[in-house]
Amino acid sequence: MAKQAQHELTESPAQLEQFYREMLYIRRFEEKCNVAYRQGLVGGYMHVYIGMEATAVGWNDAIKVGYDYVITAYRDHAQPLIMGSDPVKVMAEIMGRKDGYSQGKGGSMHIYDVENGFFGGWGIVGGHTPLGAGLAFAAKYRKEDRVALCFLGDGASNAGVFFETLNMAALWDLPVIFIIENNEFAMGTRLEYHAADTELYKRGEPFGIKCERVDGMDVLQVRKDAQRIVDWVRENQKPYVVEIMNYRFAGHGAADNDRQLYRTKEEEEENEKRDPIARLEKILEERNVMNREKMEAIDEEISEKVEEIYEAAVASPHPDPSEVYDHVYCDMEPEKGH
Amino acid sequence: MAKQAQHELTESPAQLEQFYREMLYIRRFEEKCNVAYRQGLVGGYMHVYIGMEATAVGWNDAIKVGYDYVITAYRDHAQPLIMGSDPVKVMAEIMGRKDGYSQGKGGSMHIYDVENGFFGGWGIVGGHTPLGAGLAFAAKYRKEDRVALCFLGDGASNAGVFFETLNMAALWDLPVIFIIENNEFAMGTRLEYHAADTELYKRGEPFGIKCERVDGMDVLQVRKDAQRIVDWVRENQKPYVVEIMNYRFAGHGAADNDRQLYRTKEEEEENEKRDPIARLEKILEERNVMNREKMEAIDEEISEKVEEIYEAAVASPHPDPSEVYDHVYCDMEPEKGH
Amino acid sequence: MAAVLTEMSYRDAIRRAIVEELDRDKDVFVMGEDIGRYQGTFRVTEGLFKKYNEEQGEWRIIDTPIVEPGFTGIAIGAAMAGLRPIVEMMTMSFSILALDQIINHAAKIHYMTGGQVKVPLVVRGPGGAAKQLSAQHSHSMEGWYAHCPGLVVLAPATARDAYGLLKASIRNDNPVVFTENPGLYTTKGEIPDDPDFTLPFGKANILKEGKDISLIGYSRMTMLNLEVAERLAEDGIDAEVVDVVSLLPLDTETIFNSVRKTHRAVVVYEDWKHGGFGGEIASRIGEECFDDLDAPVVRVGGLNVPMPYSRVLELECMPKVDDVLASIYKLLK
Amino acid sequence: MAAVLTEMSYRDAIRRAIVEELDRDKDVFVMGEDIGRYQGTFRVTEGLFKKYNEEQGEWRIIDTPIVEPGFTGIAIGAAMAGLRPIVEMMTMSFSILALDQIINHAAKIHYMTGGQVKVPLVVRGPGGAAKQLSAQHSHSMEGWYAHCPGLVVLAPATARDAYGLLKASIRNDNPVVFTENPGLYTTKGEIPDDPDFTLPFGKANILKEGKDISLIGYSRMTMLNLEVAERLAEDGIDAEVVDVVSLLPLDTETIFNSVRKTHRAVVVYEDWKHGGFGGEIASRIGEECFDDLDAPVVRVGGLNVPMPYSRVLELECMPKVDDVLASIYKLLK
Ligand SMILES: Cc1ncc(C[n+]2csc(CCOP(=O)(O)OP(=O)(O)O)c2C)c(N)n1
Ligand SMILES: Cc1ncc(C[n+]2csc(CCOP(=O)(O)OP(=O)(O)O)c2C)c(N)n1
Ligand SMILES: [Mg+2]
Ligand SMILES: [Mg+2]
Repeated sequence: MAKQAQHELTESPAQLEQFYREMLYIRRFEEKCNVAYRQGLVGGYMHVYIGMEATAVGWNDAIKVGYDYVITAYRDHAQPLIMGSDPVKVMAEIMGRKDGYSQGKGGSMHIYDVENGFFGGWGIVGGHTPLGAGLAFAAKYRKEDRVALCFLGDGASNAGVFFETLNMAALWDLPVIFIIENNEFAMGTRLEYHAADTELYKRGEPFGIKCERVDGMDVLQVRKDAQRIVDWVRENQKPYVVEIMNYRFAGHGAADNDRQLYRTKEEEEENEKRDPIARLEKILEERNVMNREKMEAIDEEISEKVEEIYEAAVASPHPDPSEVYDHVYCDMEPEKGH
Repeated sequence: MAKQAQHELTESPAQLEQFYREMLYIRRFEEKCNVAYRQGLVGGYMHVYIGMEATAVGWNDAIKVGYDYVITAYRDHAQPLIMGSDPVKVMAEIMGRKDGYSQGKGGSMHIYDVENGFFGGWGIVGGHTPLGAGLAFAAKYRKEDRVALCFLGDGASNAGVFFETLNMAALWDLPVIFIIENNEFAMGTRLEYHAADTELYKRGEPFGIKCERVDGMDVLQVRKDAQRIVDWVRENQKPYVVEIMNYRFAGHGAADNDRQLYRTKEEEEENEKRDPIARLEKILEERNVMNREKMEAIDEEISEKVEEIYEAAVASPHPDPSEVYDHVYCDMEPEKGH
Repeated sequence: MAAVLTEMSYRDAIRRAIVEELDRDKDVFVMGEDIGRYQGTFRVTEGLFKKYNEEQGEWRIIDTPIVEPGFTGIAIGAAMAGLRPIVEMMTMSFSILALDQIINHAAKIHYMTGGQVKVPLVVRGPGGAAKQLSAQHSHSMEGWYAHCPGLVVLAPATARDAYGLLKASIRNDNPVVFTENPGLYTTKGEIPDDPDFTLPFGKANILKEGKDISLIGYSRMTMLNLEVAERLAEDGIDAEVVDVVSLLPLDTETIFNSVRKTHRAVVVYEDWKHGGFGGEIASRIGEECFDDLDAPVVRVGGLNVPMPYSRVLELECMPKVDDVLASIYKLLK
Repeated sequence: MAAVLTEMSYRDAIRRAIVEELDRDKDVFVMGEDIGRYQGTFRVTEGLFKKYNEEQGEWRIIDTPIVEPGFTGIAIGAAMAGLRPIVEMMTMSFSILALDQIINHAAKIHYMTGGQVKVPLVVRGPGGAAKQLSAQHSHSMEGWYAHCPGLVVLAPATARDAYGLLKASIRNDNPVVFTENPGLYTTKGEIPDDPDFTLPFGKANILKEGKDISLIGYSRMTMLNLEVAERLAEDGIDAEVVDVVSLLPLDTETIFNSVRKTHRAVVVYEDWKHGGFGGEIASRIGEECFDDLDAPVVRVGGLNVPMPYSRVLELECMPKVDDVLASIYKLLK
């Protein structure tokens, strides 16, 4: 099982506050996305990160944002928010608006902010894992010391292309970290029904890749593991496999209203006790970093900010139908018409 | 490394002679195929099994031929020969003749003798591994105690679909044995250039599959390992991964005339000392099973038989052009014409 | 002896076909992602896991990991040994991962083995765009499949056809690719109350007779064509609606006979226009009905762009009634 | 200033293009199975590993494991970060394993990112049947690729086109699928001695002018059409040979102009006839040149069967000069 967290008092109060703000920001943003979905402002498939916030926050703090590469699957709202992307452009993209990062062409599953090193945002389960290795390949090819973080789900960790990628990442010493977010479910299928051995970190072993399982619900521990691993990979120029144990509190996607088909209410309640935000709140209090009042104030501040983001996104126009032909090619026009 | 063989005197003289005959039969048959290829009687890609004979012979002796399932890649002449298939139909297929197992439609890479449980004969590297698991799936579904042997190459063991298959084979407890024939090369690419960790048996580990590396050049040891593993799988109804260390003496395919691009002459000579046939010959002498004279007589007998097979295959007519439409569908005609 | 008819949705018709065949033949089983305990993303397999696995204690409804190449391959192997797998693709878009298994293996096995091995496999699932699923989830794959000998490729538009053809597919010894459409699942039709009702492959349907122009399409576009025909009727144009149903084998006779009667044809398909299956149909008509045509055969297809997320842009991509009407009026001018 | 010309084979022209671009731009690299130390199965990359990796100590020529999905994906990721990979498929048949990466990823990335990311990737290799490689190794994939917006799809027939277009492809920021043909590697052509010689996409060539009939094809079939034209000339029929070269974008103007002149067209393609790319070309001509046509547009394609091993049967499958002639004489009757 995941190693137990031992909280050494190394984080500064400012840092702790930052983690708190980031996690809360993701939480409130995602809740707002759920509202937008119910209002019909968002269509298609939308997957929120509620419950998993500590993972993105801890790892993001360990990399050089804007220099290192980050790539994930379709559950992709959290990363850009804390990497310094324009949140209105994120929300607008989720709503398919002109001001979105992809001008409404990508939607919730396909968010990219390449200037900040965020490479999306991919819909084919497992399909982005070689892309992550490819980003690391480019860094190595150019003799830069960038590191690539490639997030994937427990379900995705069964995909053949992921294993092919692990082999090449090890064969060519690519500086890529595969972070398997084991949230215990692949859509409606429990871990034990899709993985023959549920210790997913082991998948690095046959390729001689360093690998381990870590906790993903305590942001301080996540941050420490992340820093240790990122530094090691940058230093040693080799891949790494991390299995991070978290849990999604929400359904698989916004359209998943049948959570009871694959898990019980009791199980959900039990897991809510692991809530990374509540956990950090306890620490903040214990360490006298802030009191409940301050937390509520921060929450209010963030909620207002999210409200503003939402309003700005809603105010963004829909793309003009003529834009449908933009960006099919670089410097070339596609053939038009039905 | 592979476990050292300890020859306990358990095999009967008749059994030893049988192994000798089978290996020699494969060797002479394959040599004749090479002749046929040079004569222009065989086209396309043809891959012979020279040097690897002990593997097929040892494993074949451990299964219930005609009941258990056997499947392999394109290097597929050996199995049917010793499973009791009609050798003329094998050779005729290699030559693309009407009397071939597929009436000339398959060729060297696609030999099948389904009555004997031999399911081919596949050209896409790694692509047949889920089929092998599927055969085992059928056995389990029907509650039969058949076992499926699925042979694959070291190169094929990198294929994503193989890992996907391993996971499901373990998840569903399928009675399939994956026999990775590590002959040290994937076409012109050495093992260490294609596999990050060259101990390929480890690929079963992340799925909790029992796995081991064994020797593939000593037919007696192969036979023992095979029997132990086949019995275990039949008994326990679970998959198994075996990495068997052998070596191909020939080029990758009949068209590969550039072996020196990927291995030295010295290396080849060194490996020829591992010749499974020469090794068994030594044992036959040591154990007084037969002398050199007897061996030569057997060789002559087999060579004559192979000559007859060859003649019969050459005498087989080419398919009639009209047959091109046969077997596109069962019980349905395809649309005809250019 | 007229069969009793029951009205049901396209989705329920498919489920009924599966259940009846599961009951009829123990060799039939269902495999796919989230099809068992989770009841299927589009709920086609609702209730099956409970009935077969839980209540009857059988191993018939099999939830798989998300590995299209691997589980499709296992299904093919099982089919080679005589079982009759029904593989659900959560969406047909994902079957692109399994093409090597479906095309290089399933479709060619009977041929490569010289008839020794049969592959009684059905690969089914919703194809084409749904609503804002974006570029990677909105593929129409049927045109690619229809290109591959050894396969049977069906794209029924009505509940009745879906029912009769799926049952025929499950009983058939050839690999069948069976494309449904998210937009059709709730449409209703009448299904004969006859567990042995099946329909033959390679049979197009005339859903509405007409004499002025043939509107040719399949799957959801057939429903669009029915709407187009209604609009044309308002203008006094009597359109014939040809539902192709079976892309491989293709019922050219029904298509040609329609065109020989109407002398005009429009081929409508949702897929990307360039290189799509509409080209096959149109060029066949052009070749075989040359002297019968009073106007060029026109194709109306999806825009040649990856499917965008925005609903505004997505609607722009798919052929709409007005797009078809515009082509027709251009033609009639 | 007329360029100096050097005669060389199609294979050497491709290799020269690769070497020149590797020398010109450090971001260009080559990746594939057995392409380095083993020099490539079809020897296209001969000498490259020695020159770049061994002599120059660079990491430019990269031997991969046999994992088409994985290494293609890595190349795409590298391209997203600005490198310019040339991926060799040992044969295009194997690219079927990488379709998810090529279609669902490479082709759509520029669009899905709203123009943020470019994918300057070239996927190249021999397509179509060689000689007795059987069903799993003889695919023509170009028709499928040409169906996918976001890709450029080329199938040059001559050494000069291969040279100029491959250089253009490597320099271009879009993903390009570049289909060669085993039967063309030893054919010769004249190549301009100009390291900056490139050719534009979307340009068909008239390889022989004529007034009686247009013979339209690409890749090896263009060479077949030149033979057909010679045979027709013996009968006093003056055929025009249109080499399509670029399937996406498609140069319809050159094709239409030819047909408007000759009033007759035959489209020849090696791929399975049903659902193949010839349908796209033929239906376009049918739609746009309706009033110019004196006869139906005829297609001649590969037989609709998996490719058999036997040479007798294999030859039966591929369009031959006599097959094209037979269609033409039927047409002219
Ligand atoms: C190849 C493919 N098959 C199926 C799907 C449908 N699908 C989308 S997400 C998902 C579950 C993935 O689970 P996991 O990898 O654990 O990620 P999580 O959603 O838990 O973050 C499935 C089956 C898909 N997108 N791609
Ligand atoms: C998917 C795919 N890619 C490439 C090839 C070409 N190819 C045929 S055999 C081979 C080497 C396979 O090596 P290995 O698996 O070790 O088997 P061996 O030939 O040594 O028996 C390659 C690259 C192929 N047949 N299929
Ligand atoms: Mg998960
Ligand atoms: Mg090998």
